[in-house]
Amino acid sequence: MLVRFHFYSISKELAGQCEVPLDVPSGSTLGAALDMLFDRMEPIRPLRSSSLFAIGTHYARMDALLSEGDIISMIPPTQGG
Amino acid sequence: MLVRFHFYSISKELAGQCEVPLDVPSGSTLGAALDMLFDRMEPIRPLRSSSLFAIGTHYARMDALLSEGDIISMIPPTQGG
Amino acid sequence: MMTEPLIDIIDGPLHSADYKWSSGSGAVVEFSGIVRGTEEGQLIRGIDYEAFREMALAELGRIARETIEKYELTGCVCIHRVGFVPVGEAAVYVRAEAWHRRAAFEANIEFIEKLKQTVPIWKHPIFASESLAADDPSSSG
Amino acid sequence: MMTEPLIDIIDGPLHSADYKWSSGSGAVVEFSGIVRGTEEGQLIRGIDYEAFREMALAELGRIARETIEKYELTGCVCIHRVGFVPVGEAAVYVRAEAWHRRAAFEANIEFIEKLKQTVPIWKHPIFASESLAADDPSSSG
Repeated sequence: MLVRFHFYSISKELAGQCEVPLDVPSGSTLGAALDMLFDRMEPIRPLRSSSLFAIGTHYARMDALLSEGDIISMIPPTQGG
Repeated sequence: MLVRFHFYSISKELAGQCEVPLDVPSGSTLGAALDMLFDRMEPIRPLRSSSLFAIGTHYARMDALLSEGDIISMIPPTQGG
Repeated sequence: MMTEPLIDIIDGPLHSADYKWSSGSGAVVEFSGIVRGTEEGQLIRGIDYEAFREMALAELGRIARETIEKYELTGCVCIHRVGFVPVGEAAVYVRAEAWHRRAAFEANIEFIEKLKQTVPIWKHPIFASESLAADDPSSSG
Repeated sequence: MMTEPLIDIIDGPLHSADYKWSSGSGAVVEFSGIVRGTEEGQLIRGIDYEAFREMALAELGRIARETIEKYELTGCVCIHRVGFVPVGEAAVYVRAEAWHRRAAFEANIEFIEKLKQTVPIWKHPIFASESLAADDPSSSG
């Protein structure tokens, strides 16, 4: 099934793009999908441990199950305020 | 020497006036002048212990020495803010 | 150079936006104390504030200078309204400006605590019942 | 009835006076976070804020509702600016309204702490040197 990764700020700069589609096995967890993503995209690997991830507009845990069409956002440390 | 007492809020209401002149001996302390004042003005006596007193625009201690023409303000508990 | 506070006691509505903040501030914390609709459980129309004006200004200035020094404020404003202040309007406004927000918050909280303790201002609630009586022609003659 | 927060992410200057306070508030505490003139010791012209807008609005709303409930707020406003914010202008504004001032202060402080932790907004400082280079015709071609 197809999911999409969105990048912001430093993750966008290092990815060199703001969006990446990825075909993942049905029933994948967020963690499994991220493993696939980071295998392919070496430049953003150093940000993984400091980033949070959202499915849609909610922060999600690594064991969250993905659905077809989910948008997964990579959220490097926030700097609002 | 002549000094003047000014009253505000509840002290003005109980005194029935906003100002009282008083002739006190030269070299009187604030405490001595207040003893004279409260001897004369029974209605405000209950407020003495809860009030502060200022000479001019500064809070003063009971041993402060008064000068001719001083204005002494009786400051019941404040309620600003 | 030490920041100079802006202190005032005014007779009409308080417009806090009239007081521009200082350059060099990273955090601006503002407090407005609003007249509430009840006093001691009874409905009121507003509060009539009485001040010993010269001393209130002097005390506010003293508190402001102490607070500026302690918290290294880049700006400090305090405006207290006197006379009748209707329910829902601000009676007092305190602003603390600093490089960092923590200092601005702490300074503002401390300013108000001190203001309540020593600034010679008093309040006289105007109860709804009073006003109704005064507005009622049948009770005036 | 629970107080509804007013949350927004805007592209232009922030005018906090546009947001009226609620009736029933006794204390209004406002925080404005101002863009400071330096970043990591270097002079800047301003900060370009980037947001994941839908999620930032959702997170701000969640924080606001939690804060309203915890502190029994009578009003809550949070506006964050995005895009370029020049030095000296507010990038963020948080207001907490309550019956008593202590709740309003604590709510505001906690709101900003949480905002900084979880709301997906990022800053990109625009250094003075960058802008000068860009403005200099001799370096443009």
